[in-house]
Amino acid sequence: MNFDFDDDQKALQRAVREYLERESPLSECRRVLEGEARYSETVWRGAAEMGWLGTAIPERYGGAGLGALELALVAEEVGRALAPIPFASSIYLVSEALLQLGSEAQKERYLPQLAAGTCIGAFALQEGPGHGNGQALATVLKDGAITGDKQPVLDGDVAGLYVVACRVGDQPRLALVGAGEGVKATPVACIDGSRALARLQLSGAQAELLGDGGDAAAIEHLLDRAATLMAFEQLGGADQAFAITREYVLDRYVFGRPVGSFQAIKHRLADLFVDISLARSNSYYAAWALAGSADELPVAAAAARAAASDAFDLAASEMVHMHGGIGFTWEADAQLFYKRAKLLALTLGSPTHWRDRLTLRLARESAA
Amino acid sequence: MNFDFDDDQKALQRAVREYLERESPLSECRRVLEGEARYSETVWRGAAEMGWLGTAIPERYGGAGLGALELALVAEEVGRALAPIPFASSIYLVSEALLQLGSEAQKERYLPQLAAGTCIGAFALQEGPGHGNGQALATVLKDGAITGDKQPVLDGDVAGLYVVACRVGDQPRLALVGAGEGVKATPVACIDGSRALARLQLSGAQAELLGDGGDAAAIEHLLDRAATLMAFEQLGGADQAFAITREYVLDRYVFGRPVGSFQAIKHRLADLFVDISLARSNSYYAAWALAGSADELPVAAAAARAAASDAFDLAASEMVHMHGGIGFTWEADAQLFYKRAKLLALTLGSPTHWRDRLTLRLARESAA
Amino acid sequence: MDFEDTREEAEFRAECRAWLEANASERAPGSEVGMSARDNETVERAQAWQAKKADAGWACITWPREYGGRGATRIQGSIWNQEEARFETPPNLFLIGQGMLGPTLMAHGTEAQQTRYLEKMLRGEEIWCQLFSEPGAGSDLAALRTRAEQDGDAWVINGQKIWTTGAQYSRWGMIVTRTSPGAVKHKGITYFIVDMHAPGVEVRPIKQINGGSSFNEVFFSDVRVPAENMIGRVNEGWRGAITTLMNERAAIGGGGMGGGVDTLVRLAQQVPIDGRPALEDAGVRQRIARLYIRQRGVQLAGLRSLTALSRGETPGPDLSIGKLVGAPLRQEMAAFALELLGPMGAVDDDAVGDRLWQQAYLGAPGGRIAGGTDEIMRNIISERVLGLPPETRVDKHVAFEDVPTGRKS
Amino acid sequence: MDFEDTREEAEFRAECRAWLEANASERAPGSEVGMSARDNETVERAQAWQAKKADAGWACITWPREYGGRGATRIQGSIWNQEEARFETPPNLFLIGQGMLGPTLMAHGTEAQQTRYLEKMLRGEEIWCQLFSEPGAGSDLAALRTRAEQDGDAWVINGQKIWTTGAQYSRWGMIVTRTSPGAVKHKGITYFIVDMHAPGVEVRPIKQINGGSSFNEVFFSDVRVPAENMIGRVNEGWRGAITTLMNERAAIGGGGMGGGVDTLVRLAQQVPIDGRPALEDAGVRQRIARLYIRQRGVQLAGLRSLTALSRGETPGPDLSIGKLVGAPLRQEMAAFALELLGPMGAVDDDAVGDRLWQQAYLGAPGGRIAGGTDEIMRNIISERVLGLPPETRVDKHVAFEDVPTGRKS
Repeated sequence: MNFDFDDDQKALQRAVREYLERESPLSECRRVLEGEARYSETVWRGAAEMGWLGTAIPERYGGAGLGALELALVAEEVGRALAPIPFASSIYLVSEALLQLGSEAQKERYLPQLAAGTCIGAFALQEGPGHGNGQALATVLKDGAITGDKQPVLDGDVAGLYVVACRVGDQPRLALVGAGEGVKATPVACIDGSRALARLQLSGAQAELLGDGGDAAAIEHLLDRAATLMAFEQLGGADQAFAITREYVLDRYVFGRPVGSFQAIKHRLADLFVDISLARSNSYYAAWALAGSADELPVAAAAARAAASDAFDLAASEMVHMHGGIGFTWEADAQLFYKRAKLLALTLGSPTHWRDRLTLRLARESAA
Repeated sequence: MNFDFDDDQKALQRAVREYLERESPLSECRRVLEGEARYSETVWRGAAEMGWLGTAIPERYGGAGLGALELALVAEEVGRALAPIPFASSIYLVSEALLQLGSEAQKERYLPQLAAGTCIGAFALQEGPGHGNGQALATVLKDGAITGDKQPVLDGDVAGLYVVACRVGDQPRLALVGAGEGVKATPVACIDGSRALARLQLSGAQAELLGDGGDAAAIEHLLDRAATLMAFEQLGGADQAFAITREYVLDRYVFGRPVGSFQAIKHRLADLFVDISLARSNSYYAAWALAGSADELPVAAAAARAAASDAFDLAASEMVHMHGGIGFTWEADAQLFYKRAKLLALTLGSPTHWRDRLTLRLARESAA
Repeated sequence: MDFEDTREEAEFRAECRAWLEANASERAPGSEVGMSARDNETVERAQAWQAKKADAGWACITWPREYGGRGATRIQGSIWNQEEARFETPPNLFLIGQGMLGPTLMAHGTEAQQTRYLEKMLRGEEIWCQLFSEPGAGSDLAALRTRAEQDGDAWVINGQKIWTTGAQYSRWGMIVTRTSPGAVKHKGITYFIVDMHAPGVEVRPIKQINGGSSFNEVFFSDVRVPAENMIGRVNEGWRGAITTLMNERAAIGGGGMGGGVDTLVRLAQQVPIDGRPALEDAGVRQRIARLYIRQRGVQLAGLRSLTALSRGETPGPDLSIGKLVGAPLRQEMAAFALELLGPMGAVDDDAVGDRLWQQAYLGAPGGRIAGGTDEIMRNIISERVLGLPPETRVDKHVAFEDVPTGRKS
Repeated sequence: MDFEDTREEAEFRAECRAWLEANASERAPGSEVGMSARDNETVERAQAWQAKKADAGWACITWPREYGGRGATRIQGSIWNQEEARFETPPNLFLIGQGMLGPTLMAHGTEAQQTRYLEKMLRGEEIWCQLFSEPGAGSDLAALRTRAEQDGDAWVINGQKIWTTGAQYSRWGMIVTRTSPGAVKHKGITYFIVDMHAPGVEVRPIKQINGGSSFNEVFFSDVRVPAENMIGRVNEGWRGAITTLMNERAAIGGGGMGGGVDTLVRLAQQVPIDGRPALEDAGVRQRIARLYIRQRGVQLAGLRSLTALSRGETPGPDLSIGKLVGAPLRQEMAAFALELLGPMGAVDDDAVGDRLWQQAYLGAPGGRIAGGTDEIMRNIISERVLGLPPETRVDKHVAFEDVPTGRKS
């Protein structure tokens, strides 16, 4: 029994954190928010150069050949820095999809580009409001041509490679689509302007199945994997929001005392700290399952993702509130966390969605 | 617009409160809890003599001929005193059922006894664990004979008259059953030992339809009426639990200060006070609807009942907790509220059940 | 108990409606009355509508007749507001003046001040703003540091105010200043009327999370205020400020961004979860019901206050309750709506949708701060309503200049 | 990161299990290890089992070898506990002594005390209780008023203790007393070992909400304690008491009444809502998921502490978290189960059901008080873990006898 990361893993995490503290301070996130770019190319390039885009991609495809635990720690740091880069889309989703389902030829073709950051991937699942249902997808792949209207697609307008959820006949499948004719990605304004959101319109675009296209279970497994990694990104964000808020309430005085000396504030911060700790424990377990115990993953991923979504959401909203008036200004950094937390919670399914899956999976285990 | 009770109504409420403060102090509730009686016959007899069992029963049937608003205020006082009497069963449920659905002969026969307290009524709906579904009732009425197993039935073993939910064919109906052959009521221990709970076994007992027996909608309407009155009983309990707790935290010192001077306690009491106030507003509105605006009742009753259940439950649980160690002893009065709150919340459907109905009814209105 | 109009109320309502029907057109469903203006044209439209109401006797109807009102009851005031809200009208830019500052002048102003300012305030000819909060004095208003120093027959103001609604189009402001830093906190404060067009007054808009700018910072550099503009006496301004704050709580409430629970019900009927309308999900129904109970409870509590007020009783704690419940409720409703929308909840784009809930979500944190934070409301309820002991105060018996302020105050 | 046993751990687990299999039978699913006894026969069975373990070297395995333990690591201790829990054993009546008081004696006791008491404690020959709380000193333990006064070579104790688990069958108790009321609160406290069979000790059971009596009041009337029974020095007992409390937090946790989330899932599969299994209701699924995340999070946090402990690191805040989350969680789970049962949730009758959740609901409030209230846990986390400022103390620099106590203290 050893419930901790090992020294090499921690060293990697430290290196990523130091890099992002230097190259992706919150001002970089704000630069993208202010509309000066769709994502931070400098940070992206640096990440590629340091090799951590390909953390979990095998060496033969140009990656570092490390595992899911290492990738989870990188994700946590990306979240802590609110790095404005298409990391989740390109890595947890598209690279992972290729690794899990892609044919050898597809892996050889795309993974090196994804690891090098020269190609950005985006995952196109959603088709408008509500929560998806694979069976009823309107996007159709037939005779190598795909047609459909996917929105929102995170990082859709900065990507060059899409993994698209579609139907072949009445079966849900995943397809690979590159930029080209019949592919139109239009930026749409996002509640978190520091991240690129898009609408992806496919009209007879050239497409191929990802490997054999997978099935509903394979897609679910992919989402479980991405959800676990996303949970770490949220955990990093929650931790940082908490740390900044703690500093603030110690420094800011009201009625002649630090804001953080009022019991109402102290107890809420204690509760928040507890929520983040519980999310962290659940997430660590999910990472372990991701790294090797597939049977444990469905329950663990759902628990981690729901807990981490709620923890980041609450941390960000307490951050805004406990900063008082300044907290809801554009100028303060609290907004960056408030917006990112909501975007991440809405991407890949809400915490409510994951809680629902969690109980269904517990019931399945209980029946088994 | 006048959102308040009038002076006569308030005078009635005062009289009931003074009577119960005198005749039904918490020691009376405890006496029943300790097993010395199944309910307080003294309090019951006094209530009958003062005429408030028949508050809403017309004068021609031996009642006081007042209305639903007056009855709601009496219910609030019964709740405040934790009076250990079968008031809800005999009055909100059985008397109301007779008034709403009974034939003239049934009213003439039973209402005077119910108003005089010489006959106690009980309402037998539930058939074991879970939340009822009228369509699937196992209790069957055929050729004047009723057979089924109802539990739990509040006040079932002290009652002489039952309104029983049953099926005739596949239609849900209400039947009237008196004590007699084929009627067996067995006391069962209740989580709140100050109230009588029973199992009612009917084996071919003589029964007649209540009026024409009603239908699903009529039963739902009856439950809405009872729920509104029960909300007032819960409101009274919540108010009293709150008042006692407030006194306690002012008097009890810890770390050289009153417990009630700690911000964590202050803010929680503020939140509780707000919850009780919101439940009160919703309940007043439901009472007004009960007294005359039938269209408003379905939504208002569901909102009142869910809010009041939660408010009493929270008030009682905060009461126990804020009394510290003494709060979870048998000797302290906090337990009386903790147990009563839970019993009332479970009787007639949980707050979750009523919230579900509330939204369904809002959606129906929104569609209309 | 009766939630319907009495005969007199129904007659009054009909009278209001008749005038409104003759002078305005009905409001489109879903649109709301604004509270701020982005351009001069809007300000002028708002002023024109206010003048029209004043000419017909429908401005500030609850003000006493001696100040130009019609001495209407609170219930009549509420009936007028309900009716006016049914019609398309320009933003109401006068609420702070008419609802908070006017009543303060009536209570604490000199006759000369009342004569000079109240009529133009009522007619909307002059718009007013409230200069209270500062970067280091929000919840703890009495920690304000903006100085006023006497110089001959005038006072000279230096300092910075923040969260000032409408400063950019206000003609006058009411400002609390520190005139005696050696006195204890609440005893060295003086209240003035300040000319927003005076030299040395600079207004800068504050951009909020949602990109809008409903608030301003206002900087004062050697701004001269004549002594006759003092409200009440030197160093006794805290009393007047309290009057303003009491009226603030009465003026706030109602409105707010985002739709109500009815809008959420419709959304849940339209948006799918796993291929079925979200409303068929029992968890969704639970959340809607919880939101409804609170929304309806606050509305009804407002009616209870109105009943109490109409009898001349002191209003209960319902106003603080409304603020404490309402502000987080709006945030929660918006968050829930975004969740119902699913990933599309993250789209905040005019070209794609109405942005109703996105903007409500981004705007909601402000509602939990402005006009008293959630925590201040809980303190007020627990101390003033429930009679629990006040917080231990370390700043009460020392000179203001000696109160600890930490690094960031 | 690895949640499986290492090879060494697996071997140790096999060793534990082999001995247990040879000496006990497997536990029926759902049954739990008790923590108290209602009759002498149970006490004797518990003592016999403890002696058997001691003879084989399986008692207090994490105690140092010099005191009769086997110097096992925390992880080994945890493995032993997991394995023992799989077997049918009598109630563990020794936890307070072995987990809290023994370690205190090791740290603060004299060699004579250690020799006299520890071995019999380890073997279960003598059961111990902890005499800390008083009617006016619970969360605020240092407010204790039980007096000890010197009389020749002995001390004489007068006063009342409360919430004493196992007092009725304990041979010895460890008691904190006030020896200098003129000193400030924490400075006038002395810690003793007291003979529970001494004249003047009277034990009265306390009946709880759920009808059970796991706790006692203990009254002391002129109880004489020899000076050699003092732990540490006069007026310096607070340090030893803190050691005991630190070990308390390590000893509590785990266990508790009622089933786990798995039991709730099964209940939701069986009980109907509107004719369908409750589990098909999405709202039910939401609530189960929320409960699971917390239950699982606490379990996992416990494993994280264990990892830290096994490396010789100071345990993190996980123990306080476990208490703060676990106690309300049990109450919430029980309340949810009752709701699933519907009106039948109100039936608390042996003849009808197992009363599992009813008894859990009635017992749960105690868990949120005993061993540190929710509020004390939040104070600990916010102050000791997060470094936020402590509460303003009005009782810290005055003589104990001058501390305000209100009417009911």
